[in-house]
Amino acid sequence: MTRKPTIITGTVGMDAHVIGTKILSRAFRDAGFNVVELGCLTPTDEFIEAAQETAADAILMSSLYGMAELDLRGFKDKCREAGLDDVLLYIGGILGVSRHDFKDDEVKFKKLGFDRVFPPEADLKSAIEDLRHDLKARGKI
Amino acid sequence: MTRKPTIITGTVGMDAHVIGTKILSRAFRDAGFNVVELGCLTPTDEFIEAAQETAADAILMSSLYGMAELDLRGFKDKCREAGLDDVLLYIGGILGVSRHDFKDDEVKFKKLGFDRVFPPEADLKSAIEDLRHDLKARGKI
Amino acid sequence: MQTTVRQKRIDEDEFLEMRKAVLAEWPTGKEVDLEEAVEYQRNLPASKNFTKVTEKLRQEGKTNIFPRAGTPVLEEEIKLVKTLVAAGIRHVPVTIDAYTRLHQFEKAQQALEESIKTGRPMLNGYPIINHGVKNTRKVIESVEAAFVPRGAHELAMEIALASGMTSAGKSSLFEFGSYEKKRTLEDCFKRSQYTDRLAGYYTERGAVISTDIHGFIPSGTFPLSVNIAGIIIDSLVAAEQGVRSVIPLLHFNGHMAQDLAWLKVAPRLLREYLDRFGYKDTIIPGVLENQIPLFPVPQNMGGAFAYLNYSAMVAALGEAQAVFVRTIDEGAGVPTQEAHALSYESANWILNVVRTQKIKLEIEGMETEERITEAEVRAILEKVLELGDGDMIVGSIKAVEAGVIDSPFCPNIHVKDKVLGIRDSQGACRYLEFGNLPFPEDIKDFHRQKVAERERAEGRKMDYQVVIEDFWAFSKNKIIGG
Amino acid sequence: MQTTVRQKRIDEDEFLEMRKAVLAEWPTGKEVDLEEAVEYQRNLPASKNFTKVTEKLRQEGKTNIFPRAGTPVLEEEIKLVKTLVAAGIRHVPVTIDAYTRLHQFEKAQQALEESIKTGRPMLNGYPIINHGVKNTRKVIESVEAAFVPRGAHELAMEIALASGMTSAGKSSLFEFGSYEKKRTLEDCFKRSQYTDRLAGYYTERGAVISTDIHGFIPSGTFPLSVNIAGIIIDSLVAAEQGVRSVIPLLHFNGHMAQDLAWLKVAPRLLREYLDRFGYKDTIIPGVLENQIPLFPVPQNMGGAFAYLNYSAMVAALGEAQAVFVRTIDEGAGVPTQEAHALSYESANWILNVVRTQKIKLEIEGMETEERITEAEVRAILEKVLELGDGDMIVGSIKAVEAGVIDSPFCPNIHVKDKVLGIRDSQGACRYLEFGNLPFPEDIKDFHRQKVAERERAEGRKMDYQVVIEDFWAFSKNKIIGG
Ligand code: B12
Ligand code: B12
Repeated sequence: MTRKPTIITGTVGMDAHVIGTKILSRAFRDAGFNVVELGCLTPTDEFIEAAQETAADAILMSSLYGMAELDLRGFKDKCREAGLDDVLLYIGGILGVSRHDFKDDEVKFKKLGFDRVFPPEADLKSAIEDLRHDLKARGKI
Repeated sequence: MTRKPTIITGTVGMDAHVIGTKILSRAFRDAGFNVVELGCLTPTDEFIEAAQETAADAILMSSLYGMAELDLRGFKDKCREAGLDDVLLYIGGILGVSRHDFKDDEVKFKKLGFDRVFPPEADLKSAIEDLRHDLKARGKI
Repeated sequence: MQTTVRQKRIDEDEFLEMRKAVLAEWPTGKEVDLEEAVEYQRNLPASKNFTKVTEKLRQEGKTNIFPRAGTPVLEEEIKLVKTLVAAGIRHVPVTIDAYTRLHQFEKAQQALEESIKTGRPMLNGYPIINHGVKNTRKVIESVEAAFVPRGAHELAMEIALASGMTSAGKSSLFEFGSYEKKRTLEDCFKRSQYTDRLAGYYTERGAVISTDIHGFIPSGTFPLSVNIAGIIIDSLVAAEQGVRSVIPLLHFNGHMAQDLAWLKVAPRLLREYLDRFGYKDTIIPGVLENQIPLFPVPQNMGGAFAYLNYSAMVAALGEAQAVFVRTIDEGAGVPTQEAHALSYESANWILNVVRTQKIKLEIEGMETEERITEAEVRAILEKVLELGDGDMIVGSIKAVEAGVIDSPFCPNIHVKDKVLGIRDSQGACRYLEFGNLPFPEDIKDFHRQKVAERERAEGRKMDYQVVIEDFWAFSKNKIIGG
Repeated sequence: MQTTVRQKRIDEDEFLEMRKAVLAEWPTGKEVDLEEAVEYQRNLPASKNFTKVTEKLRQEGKTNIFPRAGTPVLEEEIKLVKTLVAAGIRHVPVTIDAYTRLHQFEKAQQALEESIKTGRPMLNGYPIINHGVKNTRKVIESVEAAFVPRGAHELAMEIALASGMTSAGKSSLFEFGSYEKKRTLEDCFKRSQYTDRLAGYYTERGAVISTDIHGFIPSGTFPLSVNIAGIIIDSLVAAEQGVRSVIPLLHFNGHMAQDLAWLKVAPRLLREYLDRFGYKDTIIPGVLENQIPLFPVPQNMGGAFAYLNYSAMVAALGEAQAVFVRTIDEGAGVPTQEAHALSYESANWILNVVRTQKIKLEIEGMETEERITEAEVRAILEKVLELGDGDMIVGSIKAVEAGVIDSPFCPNIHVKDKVLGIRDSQGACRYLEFGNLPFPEDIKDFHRQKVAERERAEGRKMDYQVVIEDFWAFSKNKIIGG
């Protein structure tokens, strides 16, 4: 990569599950990204502030406790208002409540403004490739 | 019971499963029935002969290997031809091939002429009650 | 940092003063009449007392299932506990919703009302504070079983115990190390001292309230010594406040010799430390076990059954009194009723079939695991005492600051997170990075040797990447990653 | 009754004469060119040899799954074995359809043609005789695994071995005691001598063909001593005909100490008897295990998973080389592809996780079970030898007549059926009725005591009714009925 892109990571809302976002953060750091790690129990506003402050290229959000949909209503609008139109939004974890088809999550969270949605068994290596690909497409790297 | 009714038991066709019919035979014998036990691997004709020879009140047939339907096509007609119109026909075991709804078996085997059809978890005590009930209804005991 | 909290019983007058403020937090606080509640508790049958139910299971040589469940609407909660008890369950946990845990009683009230109106549960647990004593007694009176709240802080515990729950399940290190991001350990100890003191108050008056204690739970592959040390610390804290029945809640990590060794070591050392600090009359009526849920991915149903059955098997062989097995939906989301039923039916098969056999077994290497774990737990506890000048609470707070108590992948920013665990080539959990864990050199060498053995066997370096691979092994029908 | 069959190797010329008649039974018999087939076998890689695959699993400390499968249409059979091998299976059994087993090749041909036409399998197995050598080689050449036919008599075995199957799975006592109603044991021995002699013929020419041996399988709760004695008898019969690799196929009954004891006793005694009769060069490359399928009713899915996981667990702890676990559909009917996949996925989780740990364990009471079983097996075998004047075959035939070899709930009218087994209060299998089993009094007393213990514990007489209750226990999440 010619330039070191910056990403924001964290688990959103009142969700204390932290293991996934910790692993993810390290994987992206090891792959050459500049990672701002917010940890768990992170309100949406904190994601936005961090992205503004660091001129981030992407937000990689996690949610496991099943309430992501509620937590993220209106999030994309807030991003736009904050001038983060151009920041890529990715989300992963366990996004629905009971056993369900991941396809439903994908549709739902894309509607909420996310560019990519990942299932629990997501492979981080290919997620890194995805991000590189998307950043290239946008001329960011 | 005023009179000791006679029943024929056995596993029909090329089916070697014998445990169920052995247990069943003993249970009915202990309950006061006269049991003619044919064992496994018993052709339909043998059931008919035995019923004729002993003036049986009922045939309690077993089948486990999943081919009962094939084995029993035309059996009711043969019974009629042999003058066994009045003999009660019961069947039990594992009557279908793959995992399926027992209700399907019931419909199928009633169509084939059986008076009662029993699932694998059939309770023998209540089967004995059923037979007594049916024999009473027909004025046999 | 200067800490104000000490390992010392809260003075009764002071406690009664504290209670006033707690009970004033929400209108249902008024429903708590402590003397009436003590009387109510004393009249409960043995079948509703957590300590006695646990003791009975031990005497009968049975292992039961200890599920997790809680739903907002009262009638639904009653239906739920009836279903559980009909399935043979005798320890019934009432999981409290996340809003209540986070002190957002107003929000919980709204969501409860909405749940009633819509007929859909809008909370992920039972909002015990909003329901209050009268309603909660209806739940407890609907079945013959012993209740424990999960996730209850001060007011929630007041209502739980006044309603007839008989275990004050609460653990400072668990809360601190697994649920909180910024809260300090000091603060967590303060909250537990209150609930422990409350349990002690009942106990002194003839109503034995136990407390079941998680300790610092291992995240991922991590030897259990930090966890067991934490269980002992939390138990001593509880005993000082007058708790007379403590129940360790251990965690399996999947290696039989280790899991069985841990099941033996934990109550033995706990007994020793309780005695040493003069809590001779605090009993350990039994041991509960938890299946480590890390981390079957949802798609693999055969593996999910195998994992829970294996956990049930080890709990039965270890003669635990109850085991929390995860349902087959664990990796998929909140389990459906059907998933609960199927999973417990499966585990119960194993528990019944194995316990009836009264198996006594020895596994080669189990003694070594016991010896190693014992040395590690002692090393941590003695260092804690040293740091605290004999005060377990002060020592623990300093120990966490110093990384003497540490755990990987922790949500709390106050935890060092300098340690890592990894599997050895037979699947046992070993330390890969010790951080500041105060272990003797020979113990560290033991771990290093085991790790080196796996390095040789696999011809690669054991590092963070392998740690992550190990994480997912159970999802891939294996105990070792790679 | 005068028996003509003897424990004596069939003379080679006589054998070659017999073969002509066998090969003439169906046109595909012509495809068997014995010398070419021996050459073909000798060129097979180790991964296709049943003996070598078993030995390798033992060296690697692995337990594999040994499924049951066979479908009529060639292309489907190839698909099936590919699926099995992709799932990690290395021992592939080809179940032969019932018509072929019963010598109704014409009917099998019709059903095969109909299956091809309709696309629906009209046979419950692979009609090996109709397919012949050329087609069957296609199956075997499609994967890297060792094959064994199930239910092959003379011509079927000729085709199986000429096609490259490397185990002549066949057991006189199994056939006689489980599948046949009127056929005599003498007749069953004759058939096995042929197939064993055929396996011996290949072996002598450098292509080792093993035989895996079931013995008289226990129906319901029944101690394994009759079964083990039968395995030894059948093995000696095979060895006399030149078989140099015998693989016991044992049965679990669900009591861990017993099951593990049996797994140790069987190969030990088998080795001893092989040596005693001079078959020192006949090896035992490993042991296979069978989950006793009695009798989860179809409705109970959780129990079905638990049962198969438990069986996998015991097989893994007993270090068997492979285990036949029943699928979750066992009580419901022929398993679907999905049921196969899910069940083996589940069992594999257990097998992998447990074997990686290299567990060596001792269960209290296991030694007693070994001692008792050993005494019983010896008592049966010595009596058989006495009855046969040193001839195992003659002795066995007389032993069955005399009830010295006996089994309950048997289909065959020539079996006495005067014996019964029952569980003791810890779930171990005991003899309730000894019939004419030739056990020493102290052994009988041991069983009587155990039965009396359960009578006291349950305050009721142990009789036929309880035997039937025990039958169904596993379907009710228990090991003991009632
Ligand atoms: C460990 C755990 C806990 C621990 C958490 C410790 C901690 N602080 O982290 C404890 C015990 C504290 C806990 C508590 C609770 N938990 Co919890 N927990 C789990 C568990 C077992 C594992 C989660 C985990 O760590 N997985 C491993 C990590 C590495 O995977 P991951 O987070 O999915 O992340 C990976 C991928 O998803 C992906 N990924 C994740 N995010 C992103 C983002 C992007 C952009 C990308 C590309 C990829 C990606 O990459 C990661 C690495 O590979 C799951 C069940 C399970 N088996 O999955 C339940 C589970 C998540 N918990 C659950 C619940 C309900 C709770 C509680 C609310 C109640 C309770 N039962 O106690 C509380 C929540 C408290 C709170 N305020 O949040 C439910 C959630 C239900 C739902 N979604 O419908 C689950 C599914 C269990 C269940 N079946 O009921 N839990
Ligand atoms: C033991 C067994 C065998 C033994 C049989 C020993 C013997 N000779 O009896 C052996 C190993 C030889 C065997 C062979 C085969 N088996 Co088998 N076997 C079983 C097994 C495990 C148990 C059957 C049993 O004994 N149950 C216990 C008895 C007590 O129950 P029961 O017979 O159902 O009877 C009770 C009730 O049903 C009821 N009942 C029965 N009949 C009647 C009648 C009346 C009137 C009433 C009121 C009640 C009643 O009362 C009885 C007592 O409570 C079942 C699977 C299972 N778990 O059920 C497979 C099973 C029956 N076998 C099966 C098959 C396919 C075979 C084989 C064809 C191939 C093979 N796999 O080897 C061969 C058949 C050979 C042949 N020619 O028949 C399939 C049948 C599939 C289907 N129906 O679709 C099953 C279901 C296994 C499976 N899932 O694939 N088998």
